Amino acid sequence: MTAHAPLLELQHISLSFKGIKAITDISFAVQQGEICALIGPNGAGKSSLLNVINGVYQPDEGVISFNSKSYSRMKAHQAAVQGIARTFQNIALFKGMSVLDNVLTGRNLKVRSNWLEQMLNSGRAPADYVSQRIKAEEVIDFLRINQWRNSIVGTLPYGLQKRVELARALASEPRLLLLDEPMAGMNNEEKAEMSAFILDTQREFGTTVVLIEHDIGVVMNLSGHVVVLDYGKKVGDGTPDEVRHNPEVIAAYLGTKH
Amino acid sequence: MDFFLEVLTGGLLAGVMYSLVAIGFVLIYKASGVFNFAQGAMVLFAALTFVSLWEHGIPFWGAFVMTLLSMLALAWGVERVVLRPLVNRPPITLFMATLGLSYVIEGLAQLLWGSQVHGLELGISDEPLEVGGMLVSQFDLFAAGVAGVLVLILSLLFNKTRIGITLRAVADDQLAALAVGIRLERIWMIVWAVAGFVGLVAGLLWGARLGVQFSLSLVVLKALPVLIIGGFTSVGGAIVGGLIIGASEKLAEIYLGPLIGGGIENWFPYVLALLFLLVRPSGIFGERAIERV
Amino acid sequence: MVDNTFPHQLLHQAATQPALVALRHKYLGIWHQQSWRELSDEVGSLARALAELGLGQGDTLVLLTYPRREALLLSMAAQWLGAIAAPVDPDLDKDTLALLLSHLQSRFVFAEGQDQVGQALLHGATRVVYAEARGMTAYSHENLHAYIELVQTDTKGVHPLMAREQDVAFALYRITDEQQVQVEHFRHVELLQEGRHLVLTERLGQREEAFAARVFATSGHLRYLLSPWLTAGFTLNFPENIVTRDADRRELGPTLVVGTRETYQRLESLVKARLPIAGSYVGRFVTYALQSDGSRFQKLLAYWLIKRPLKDVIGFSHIHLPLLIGPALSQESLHFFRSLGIHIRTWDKIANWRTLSATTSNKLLAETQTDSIKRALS
Amino acid sequence: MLYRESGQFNTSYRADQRWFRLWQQRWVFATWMILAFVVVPLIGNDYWLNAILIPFLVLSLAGLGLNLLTGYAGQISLGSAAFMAIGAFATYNFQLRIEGMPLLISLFLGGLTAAGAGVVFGLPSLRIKGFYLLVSTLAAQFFVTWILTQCGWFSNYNASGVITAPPLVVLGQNISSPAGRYLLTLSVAFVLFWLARNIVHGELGRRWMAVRDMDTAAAVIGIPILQTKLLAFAISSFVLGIAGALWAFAYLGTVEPHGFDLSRSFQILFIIIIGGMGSILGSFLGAAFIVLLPILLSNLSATFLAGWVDPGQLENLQKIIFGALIIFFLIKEPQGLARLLEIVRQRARVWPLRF
Repeated sequence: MTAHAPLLELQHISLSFKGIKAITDISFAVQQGEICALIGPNGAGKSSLLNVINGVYQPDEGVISFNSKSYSRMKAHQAAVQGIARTFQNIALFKGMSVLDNVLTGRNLKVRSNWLEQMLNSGRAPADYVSQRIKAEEVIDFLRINQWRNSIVGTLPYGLQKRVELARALASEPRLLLLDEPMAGMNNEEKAEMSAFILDTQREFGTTVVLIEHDIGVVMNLSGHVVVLDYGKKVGDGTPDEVRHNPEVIAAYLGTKH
Repeated sequence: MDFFLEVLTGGLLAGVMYSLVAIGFVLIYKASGVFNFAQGAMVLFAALTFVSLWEHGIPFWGAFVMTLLSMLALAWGVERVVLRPLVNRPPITLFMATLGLSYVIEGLAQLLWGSQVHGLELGISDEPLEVGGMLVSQFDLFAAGVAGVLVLILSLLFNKTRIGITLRAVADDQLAALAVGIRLERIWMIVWAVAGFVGLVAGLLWGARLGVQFSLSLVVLKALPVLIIGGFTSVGGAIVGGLIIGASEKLAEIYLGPLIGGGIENWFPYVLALLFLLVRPSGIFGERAIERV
Repeated sequence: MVDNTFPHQLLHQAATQPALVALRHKYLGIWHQQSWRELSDEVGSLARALAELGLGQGDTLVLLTYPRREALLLSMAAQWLGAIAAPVDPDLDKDTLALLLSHLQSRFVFAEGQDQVGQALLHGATRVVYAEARGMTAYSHENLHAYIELVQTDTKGVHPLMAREQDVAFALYRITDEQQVQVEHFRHVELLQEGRHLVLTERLGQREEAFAARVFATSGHLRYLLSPWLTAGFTLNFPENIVTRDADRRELGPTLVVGTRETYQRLESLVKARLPIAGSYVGRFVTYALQSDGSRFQKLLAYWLIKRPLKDVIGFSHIHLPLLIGPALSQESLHFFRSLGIHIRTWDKIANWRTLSATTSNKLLAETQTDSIKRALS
Repeated sequence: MLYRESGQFNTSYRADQRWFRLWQQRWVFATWMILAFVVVPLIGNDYWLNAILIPFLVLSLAGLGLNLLTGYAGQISLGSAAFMAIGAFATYNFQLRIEGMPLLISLFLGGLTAAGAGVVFGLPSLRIKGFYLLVSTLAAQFFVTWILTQCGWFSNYNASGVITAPPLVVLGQNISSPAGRYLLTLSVAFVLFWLARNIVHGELGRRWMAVRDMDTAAAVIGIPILQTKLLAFAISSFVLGIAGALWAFAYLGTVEPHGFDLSRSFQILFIIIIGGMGSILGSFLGAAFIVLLPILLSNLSATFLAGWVDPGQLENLQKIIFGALIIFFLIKEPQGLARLLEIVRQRARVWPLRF
């Protein structure tokens, strides 16, 4: 085990909607540079947990530590500034914008020029645009979406949109990447491609990844750490092998058919 | 103090009139998610049609039924020409379509019946009546009574009839309603027709109050803050909202008006609604949706 | 007098027209240009770096890559040292590739990315240069060298130019149906002669814009694209990648396209699939306009409304020489392109130009070059 | 393509960011500019300048203002006319109350005043969304017209709240002639369109569209929502304010608060629906449509319906036609004339192929 402090640590997180508990007292830690998978049946609270991590929802109880700083309430904007990026289960791209523009928005926190400079196209704006553009283009190249650079995102097929969304998240050069079902609705070939992209991201940039995925095969191949949720509670936490042999997990998840 | 109560009562009763317009609006929003800006134009259309028919010597109930039929035709037309082609479009698009629709209906009403002001005498005296030591307008009482009856009819319609139940199903979950074989187009048409009926009633009362003229279509602007306070989806909310707006508007006019100058009833309800919104972003009775991402 | 090798030609161009654009490639959304001077400097430092890695006379540098400028530059750097460049198509199936690589037994491989590096290491390569850094952190191999590193090693002196005109410049390998490896060798002098002949016959100057989606695909590309490029000194353009080639060709508007039968067939079917539906008004108009035996008016109409715009859409607006190499196109396809005003020229190794002596062609070349320089200046 | 774009490629990101990528486009644009700046003032008669071109330019400017807010940043507004009114009255007062104030500076300050009001009425937009936001803009609409009428100071105590434009002087030149007012409007419009174009193609424009398309996702990637929305309100109101001032000064000459009532707000909304939401060019197309259609209709009816329809009815007919057109556009082409033009351009790019 590593001696470093974990990059992300959840301590006793609970969340409820209108009195219905979505997450109950969940704690786990994600080490720097690992790929951690959240698995569990539908409604187990996986997405809600991601939403808590990056500040879309505020937990009722519990503390989130990220990068050695503790937060009891994280705001979405604050999470982004801290270097947490994510993709969504139902693609949340900016549908009316081009692929390039979507990826460029991912870099909005890196922009140094202000709107007056942009408006007059002077001062820091031109050089700033070029440097953001290069970074965005590098991500586009990395995810091999060059040929759709100027296409409007809403017109692209589903699998590609998933990739564009990953590109937008990567453009922010995140420390922690949260992926909510990045391979949902994909065929095996697309899944393999997406897995490769995720692995490459982790290797190339040292990005820590937390992902939700239903395809157990993919999860076992991709991640070094698996956390299993069921009815908002944690029922398993460990390496894929440990989790595979955990009787509670087998009962809660692997044993049931979907 | 008595004066205050009198103003308050007058305001509350006037508020019922606002509610009348707002109810038609809520019906449509509930069943089809359309923010119907044309509700005011429908009020105008109904009132103008009725009054013109009546002036042409057709008896009251005859004119009433004929107007009702024309509202039905209007609902049918709206469903065919506007709603059906725009199905599954974003709500904002539908809203703007109703803006266009309000232009068409207003233009049509005046093209058919002319744009002069018609008086409308329903035979209810506007003499004040003394109730418990306060002077209350007889007409306002009548209007409140009509509104009460209307709400009663509507709630019976919604809760007891088959149509009402399917309607509620549609309001709850359009997809599920489709899945069990409910024909949305028909529901929409019915809702628009009912809203037309409510518009007719509102048109008669407002017309009797203000005279039947173009400015009737502007009552929609009065209804908007009512909706904001009451919530878009609640008939009860529309009533309560109307009462709140009516009362506070009158009180503000009397007590605030002299301080800052008259004519504040145009914007005061909006500022009030805005304050409400800042506290409760979905109105008093509106359902607050949990954002799912 | 220029020595008859690729690297010599390169140096010659760098000396005579240092600032003209030699290479242009699309990368990260824009076109990057490299002048002859910059190009020869880069090849020079690559040669020195390769020499330090141990590449020498008679060795083979395997290029396991899709066509890209790094591969082209490395092949010239290898030739600089008297070594042979051997392009291998990475799309070959696993077994064929394994057979080929184990037959080659080369220590030196340029591998495009992670996949190719893996294959190269598997088959005994000990000096691997790669272009794409993605996934390379997975290998902590001391035999791996990033292309960027090779270029960046500061140039202290140039490695002597070892290339001789009788050296083999390129070796193309293929596997027969009987699983036999066949090799074809191409010497500098031979390639350059053929290229030079094309330059003279087709009067290619240094203002040509050549577009190459697949530079190493066939021997024809070596003869009629790379060799003319170095002799005439025009610009060679690479698309962003193979899937964007049509859009990139359109942006660029090349004057010289070197394609195989497949290239043109692909283009033809692409156009045909997108032409207006035959029965529609526009469709009928197109058919009417393209009838070759039309009246003058019809021809005028056809030119301005159909042919000229259509040529622009497929990026053939400025085309001066659409060249077909290798197997011939069907009459039908040739006719189709002709009806658009694109007259495809076929070149293959069968012409009787061998009677021309190398010296005369050199002299002629010098003349055309001065011609084109004059034209460029005026 | 009927014009040839092959061979025009970019070797730098600066070049890729240009207004017009092709020399043909640049050439067409230059021709238009020469026409607008040189030819029209020379040959345009007073009717054309006064009744068509000046209102067209002012309305396209107003359309632009609303388009920035609604089309780009996705915040629907029915209060555009209020901000125009603020711009007009503020400019008037800057001219009136500060001795020797140059007209252009007053215009700018008038725009800034409108921008300030825009921020105030935009503040609720953080908490309330969609239709509910309409209330805020309607509150602005009614409140502003009320206070301008109520408070005599704004109109220098004119009995009916009417303000009258002072003689228009720019750089010592009296430009009160139709051609002068036209050139003033055109120049201001040119500058504002240029700035707006830079904004929407820059980082701020991307943020606006991100907030418009999916505000939760925008917040998650770190876009400061409130700041982005408020900038949209401010910049939009700035443009609207200047449009209002030009409406009062360069077009009408005198104006009262009710000249900026709710129906003006609707008119501007219609401009962007018809012209195209989220399109700079759309603001022009929509304004041209809105200015020309009534003229066309009255000319048509004068020729064909003379004696059949009385002039009073013509207004109603116009209303019906406008309303029907709005519905038609929303059904057939929700992105308006600009989108139609874009489709034509896309088709032309691949002509004679289909795609």
